[in-house]
Amino acid sequence: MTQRRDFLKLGAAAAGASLTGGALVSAAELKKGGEDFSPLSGAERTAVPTTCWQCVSRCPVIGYVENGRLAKIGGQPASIRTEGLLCAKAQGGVNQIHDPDRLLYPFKRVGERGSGQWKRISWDEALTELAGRLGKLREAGHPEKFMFHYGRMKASSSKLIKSVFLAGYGTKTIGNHTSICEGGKWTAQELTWGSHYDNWDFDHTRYVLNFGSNCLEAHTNHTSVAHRLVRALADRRVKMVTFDVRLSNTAAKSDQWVPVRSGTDGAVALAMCQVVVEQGLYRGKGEEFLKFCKFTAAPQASQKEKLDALKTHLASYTPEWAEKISGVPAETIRSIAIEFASSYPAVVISYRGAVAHYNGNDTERAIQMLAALTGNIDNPGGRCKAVGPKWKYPKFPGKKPKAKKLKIVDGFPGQAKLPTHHLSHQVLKMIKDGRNGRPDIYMWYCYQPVYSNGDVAENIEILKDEKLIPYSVCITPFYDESAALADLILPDATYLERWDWEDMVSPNQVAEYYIRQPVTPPPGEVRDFADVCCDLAKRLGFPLGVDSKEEFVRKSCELTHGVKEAGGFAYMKSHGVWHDPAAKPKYYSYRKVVKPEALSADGVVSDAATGVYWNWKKTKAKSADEARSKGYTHTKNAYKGYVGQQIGDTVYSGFKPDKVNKSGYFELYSTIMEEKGLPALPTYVPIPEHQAMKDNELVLTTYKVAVQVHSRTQNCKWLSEIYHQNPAWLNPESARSLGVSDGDPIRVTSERGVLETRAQVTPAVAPGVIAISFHCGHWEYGRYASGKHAATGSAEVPDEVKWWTDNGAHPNWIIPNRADPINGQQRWMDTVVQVSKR
Amino acid sequence: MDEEGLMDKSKAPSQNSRRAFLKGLGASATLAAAAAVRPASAATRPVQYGMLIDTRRCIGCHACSVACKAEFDVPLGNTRSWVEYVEKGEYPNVSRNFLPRLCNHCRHPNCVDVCPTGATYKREEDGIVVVDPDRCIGCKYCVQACPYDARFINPVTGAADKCDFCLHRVSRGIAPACVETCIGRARIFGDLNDPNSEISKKIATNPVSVLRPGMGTEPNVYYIAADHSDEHERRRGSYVRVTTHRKEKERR
Amino acid sequence: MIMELNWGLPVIAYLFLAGVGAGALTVSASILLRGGGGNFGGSHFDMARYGALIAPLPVMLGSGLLILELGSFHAGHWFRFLNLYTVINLSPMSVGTWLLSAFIGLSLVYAYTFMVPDVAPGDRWDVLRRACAWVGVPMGISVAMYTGVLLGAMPSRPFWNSPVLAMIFLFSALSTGVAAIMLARTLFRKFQIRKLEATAASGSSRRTSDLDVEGQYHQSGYILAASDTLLIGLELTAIFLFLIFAYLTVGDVRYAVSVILFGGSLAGAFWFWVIFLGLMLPALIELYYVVQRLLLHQNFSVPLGVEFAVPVIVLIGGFMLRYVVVVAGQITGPVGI
Amino acid sequence: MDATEARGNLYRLLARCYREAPDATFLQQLETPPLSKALALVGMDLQETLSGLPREHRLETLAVEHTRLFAGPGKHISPHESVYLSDGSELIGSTTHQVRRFMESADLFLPVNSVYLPDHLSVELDFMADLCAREGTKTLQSEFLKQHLGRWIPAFCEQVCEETELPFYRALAELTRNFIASEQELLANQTTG
Repeated sequence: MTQRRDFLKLGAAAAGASLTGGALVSAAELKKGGEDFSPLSGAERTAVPTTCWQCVSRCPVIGYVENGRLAKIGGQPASIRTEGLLCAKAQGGVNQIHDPDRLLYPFKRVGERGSGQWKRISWDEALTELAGRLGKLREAGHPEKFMFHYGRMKASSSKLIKSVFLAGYGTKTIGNHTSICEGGKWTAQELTWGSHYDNWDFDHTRYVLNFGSNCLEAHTNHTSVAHRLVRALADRRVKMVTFDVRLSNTAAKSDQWVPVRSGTDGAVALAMCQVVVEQGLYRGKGEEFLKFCKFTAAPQASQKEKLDALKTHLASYTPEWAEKISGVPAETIRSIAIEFASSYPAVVISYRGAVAHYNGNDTERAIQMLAALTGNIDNPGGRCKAVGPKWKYPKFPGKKPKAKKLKIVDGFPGQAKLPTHHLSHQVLKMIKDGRNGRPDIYMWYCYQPVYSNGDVAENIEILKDEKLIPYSVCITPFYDESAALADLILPDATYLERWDWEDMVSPNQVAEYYIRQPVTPPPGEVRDFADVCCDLAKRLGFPLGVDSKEEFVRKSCELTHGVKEAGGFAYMKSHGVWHDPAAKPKYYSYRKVVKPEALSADGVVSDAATGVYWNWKKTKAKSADEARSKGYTHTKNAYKGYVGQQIGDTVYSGFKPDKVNKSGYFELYSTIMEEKGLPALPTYVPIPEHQAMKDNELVLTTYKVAVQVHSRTQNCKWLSEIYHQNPAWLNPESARSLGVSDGDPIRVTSERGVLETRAQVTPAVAPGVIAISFHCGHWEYGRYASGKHAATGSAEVPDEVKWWTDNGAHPNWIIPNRADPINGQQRWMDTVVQVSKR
Repeated sequence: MDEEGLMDKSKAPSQNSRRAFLKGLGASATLAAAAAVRPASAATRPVQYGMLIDTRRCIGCHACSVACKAEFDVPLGNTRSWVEYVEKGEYPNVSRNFLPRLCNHCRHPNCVDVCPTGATYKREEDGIVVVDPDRCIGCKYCVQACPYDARFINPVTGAADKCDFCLHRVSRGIAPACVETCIGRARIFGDLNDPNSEISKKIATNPVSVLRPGMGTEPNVYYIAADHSDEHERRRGSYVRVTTHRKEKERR
Repeated sequence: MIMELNWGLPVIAYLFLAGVGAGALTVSASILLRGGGGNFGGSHFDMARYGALIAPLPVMLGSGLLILELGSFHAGHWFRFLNLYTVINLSPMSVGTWLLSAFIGLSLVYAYTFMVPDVAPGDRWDVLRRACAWVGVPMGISVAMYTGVLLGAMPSRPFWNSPVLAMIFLFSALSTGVAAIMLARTLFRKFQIRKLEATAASGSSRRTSDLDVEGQYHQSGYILAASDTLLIGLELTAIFLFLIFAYLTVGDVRYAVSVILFGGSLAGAFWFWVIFLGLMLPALIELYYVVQRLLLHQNFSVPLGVEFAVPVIVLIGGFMLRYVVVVAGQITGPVGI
Repeated sequence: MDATEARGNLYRLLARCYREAPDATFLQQLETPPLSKALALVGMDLQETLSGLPREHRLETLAVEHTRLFAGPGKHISPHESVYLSDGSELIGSTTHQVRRFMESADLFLPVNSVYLPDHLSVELDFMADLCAREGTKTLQSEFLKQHLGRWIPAFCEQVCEETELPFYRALAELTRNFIASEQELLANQTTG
């Protein structure tokens, strides 16, 4: 009897536990992916685990191959980031391989540059010529005259090409594209909490406050983040408020869309900080976090001093003040600030809508401040430091030459005071200017200098000029607007035909290791450029130690802790992804106390001015004395020697700096900014061009949609079929005052030129703004993007697959390349335009 | 050398195999249904597959549309599965809702009623409405009859085509392609006749709706929080814009 | 409105041609059965003969066009349409296929009975001819109506989804059938008159007439004109019912029908080509001549131009009716989603 | 030399012409009397077609034109059956696979690292040449022409004629078209007879 009663007790107790899924009567779950079959023959399609590269999110995927042909790309159910889900863009990747207009051979220009006359040449001919030119520069002691400019290059591709090949060659004249992407946001984060990249912990948050991010359509970690946000909104009824000039799909899924005047998000964020401080809403979690924040010049200020400094700084930033600037009612600002501050954990997110402005740097810093004041930094449910895998890889064998560099990647002197991610959009202008030298060889890889930057007409003019750029090389799988202006085109493999290890951050704070492998062999004479680098290096006499990227990836798998033990390369090839099942999500990394032995290690000194412990030997300082006398802040590369931050009596690992010599505090008071003559605390600066706008003038804003990445997916027929036109959004009020009706052809004029497009009159955009997506208007890039191709087909099978003829208009023709004066971010959202009916 | 035989091998999977496949599936689907979907206690109950789309979870990302396009290599200009955007309101009170669309696998499919050759039929074993491309003559009667514009003539096969709930996957115990990929996990697929299936439970406990109930077709695709607004509402003077993302730009 | 028509010109033409053929056969058979042949010196028999000879041609032509429009045909499966004959079900198209096939067979036999040498009322083919006529009347009506049922069977097409549509198509088929006979008669006018002369000379006419040959010819047109007027009247009544019921209801049908009402995208085509040119104008012209005989007992006589023009505009109107209906049905749909 | 061998040689010659632009050796071979005379007989008089080109630029001009017509970059006339026949307008389309299967059914395999896809015009022509070199392949040859080469060669060649600015390639395209047409006729007679 006793036993019977115990059973009952157990049964009763178990009722509280979550036992779903075990009972016999429950509906069996259908398997979510991992397999696929041909709907025609029923035959199973071969599954090849690999990694997407349509956008920077780089999601693990599975390629399904049928009869030697990639039929479909599906999600990777084993991925802890995507949980097996996959966006439209990733699935449209099938079209990349099958693009009928892709490049299959190396081509050499004949005739005038840009005249469109080409000769197919062999790889040997191409590489002999290229190696000849590269070798000559290197032997002449001018490796820096070889400029390498990349758009998308990450993980193993970046390591092998940049850290091994280019380092082995000796050039540091390397351009990237971050400043036309999100560089401004990164710099602001480097100034506040060290390394860049914030992860938004939607899995644990209770409130989402969004400034200008469209993460449900496009984001650096799109699918991984989007599915978690939806889960939070739908399953846990998390409230979300979005500030944006436009009703993006993200704004549409938010509980509240708050239209804001273009470039004034910073004012709203500061006013919210003011409300939080004034109403004492920082108390609790925010107060705890204050200890790790720097709000004053003095490193060891007391809690009270910090608060006093804050109150003084924020005093004028009232919601009423912000209402005048942003157009958002003061009451709205106040109530959202209160909701946000009282919903711990809450996450404030931001992206280009808020940051790609003249004042973007401090907008992002103000947003960081709002997160800090409410204690939502690196906590479950808040704004977290990114966690990604740490791959080890084979280094350049032997001694690297001392690298040289042309000073053309950081813009003109004084153009941006802290360009930690360079000024990619100024590179061509710098070349034209010529004062800091010009490259003899300008090579670009996975990049579209003509199309992706503003000032398109000028880009074309410079790239065309053989006096400015004597020799140009384009590495791309597709003939695009920029390739048309190259001297040599090398056909690159698409991402589905090459090897890589990958390292995107995890939204769940647990690192995921994954690789990319070819789903089908590259057609024609297509070669992965990293393999070409191995070849080139051999020709130039500095072999890289690996003969191919595959070898590089294989060796990396054997070198990397965890992956190696799991089964190394063979495991990764068959599984695609790996994560440490024992790993716990990483939060509060800054709270770790630095071990005493680390502080007494060789070369570690403490810096009185900042309270930072640092190892001068890892910096550019020549001696301990030099280090001490110059101090942490003023020693070049001091951040590389950072060990810990003294707060009170304890040395914490704190917020480790990257790229700038900031302290280990969460720096809202930035000495670095102060020394550059900039406001130390986050400050609102109005956008000069927007202050004296005439009645007929609008601010042009650009955006992305869910089915396209900026410039490299328009050749995907399945994607362009869904999105191929980009009419300009106009608020009915603006339209009325301009005399424009829905569907009217319009002319959009900026100081740079005129864009002809059509109007879409919609209340989904704020008055005073004209919104044009920047995916369309290709004039090369194959039949689906531009419509350019020779007629094909016999009478029997007519060529009528592409049913749309309007390929949209590209706004970059009329957007100037202008930098945020602090971090150099391209100011995509600031252009003032006039609109008229055509 | 048996050259004829070699010729045959050189052909792509033909429509015949598709037909044989459809037929062969009859048996296997019943098996799968019995083994995987139905509880043992209700083994005699026929299966009616259905889908529930929670539009609150739909972010309009078109992942489903492209998944479908890839799964079946649907020729450009045609869609088995698509997502409509419904934008409405007056500034600043504006909304944009998303309405994923596919064949409803109706209980009373008008397309089946009008088919003169019996090429389209509702499978008894799982309630999926399918088209046998070898029987279909492409008369487009079903295309006209479908109140949901879910059908088209496939230019390659010359036969009517539409969503078949990924029968080739479902019969092997794998979710339809659109369900697998849905970023918002907005789609729930399962047996509507099983009261314990996830879909049945969700339908029982949520306010749901179907499209065009007045047509009397009794759809088996249900929606939670669907926005039924239509451009016809513009007649009242309010702003509604429906974007279908299809070659046929207007909803019909 | 950017929309592809699933059913385009071939289907429109088919609906029209099937109507003409079915109408011609029905009218021919009715005349044959009613008049027995021989009235007015055999001119009724000749009218029946025109109808019989006309009937199979447009129906076969239309059916051929229908096959051209099939998706399977476009994809190179030339004979897949034969699948239609492997099934009998309640699909209007399936019923229609069998009906149409039977009709073509019957109309060919019926036509044959008029093609034998020395064809005359009461010849040795008379029994077969009459048998065909007995079957032909209901079958012709069925074919004429089924085209309307075909369109009307779908709630998804509110414009078509009306029983009245079948009636409109029936009356239109009959009136275009009459028009086809009238046209044939006009085109073979000389032959007709020669025959009347021959009959008069032989004196074999059952009933003596005080009319001259020309007069007799005209007189024989009276029955066609009168019945055409009546049919057009009925058709207008049916269209009126169609419109008024659509107007008096709410929802789908009302919105759908608004495309042919004032301001609708097909209003011009409908009101000018169908109502005015195809129905009102011929009806008024015919009435003008018919009334003279009916009320004033004058001889029925129509100028040659009018005799030719009236059936032509009736036929144009009949085609435009199918055009407007088929297009309107496809560019409209149910309201709401 | 028997007729089949001759046919095979012509296929081989055409394949070479479409694969890459002629180099000095190849051009010289073409211009050597027996061959050049034979070419002139079928309408490809090299003296005439190459007469407009200055000798020192001949190779370069031919290479540039070959690139523009058949390789790209950008707008070109794709020499791949799957692209040309709008098989979903895809490179490596389902046609590519069908051609590969066809070749494999004849026990002929494309090298693993082949630069050219199975449905590249030069590979299809080479395949016909390989078949010609083997006994008892008439039916295969005829089927391949029917299912593949013959389906796109006429339209393809017509477009080359329209597009090209060099008489050499116009003559080549015309020669190809006429040859394939005669082949179809020949094989139809032989296999049915």
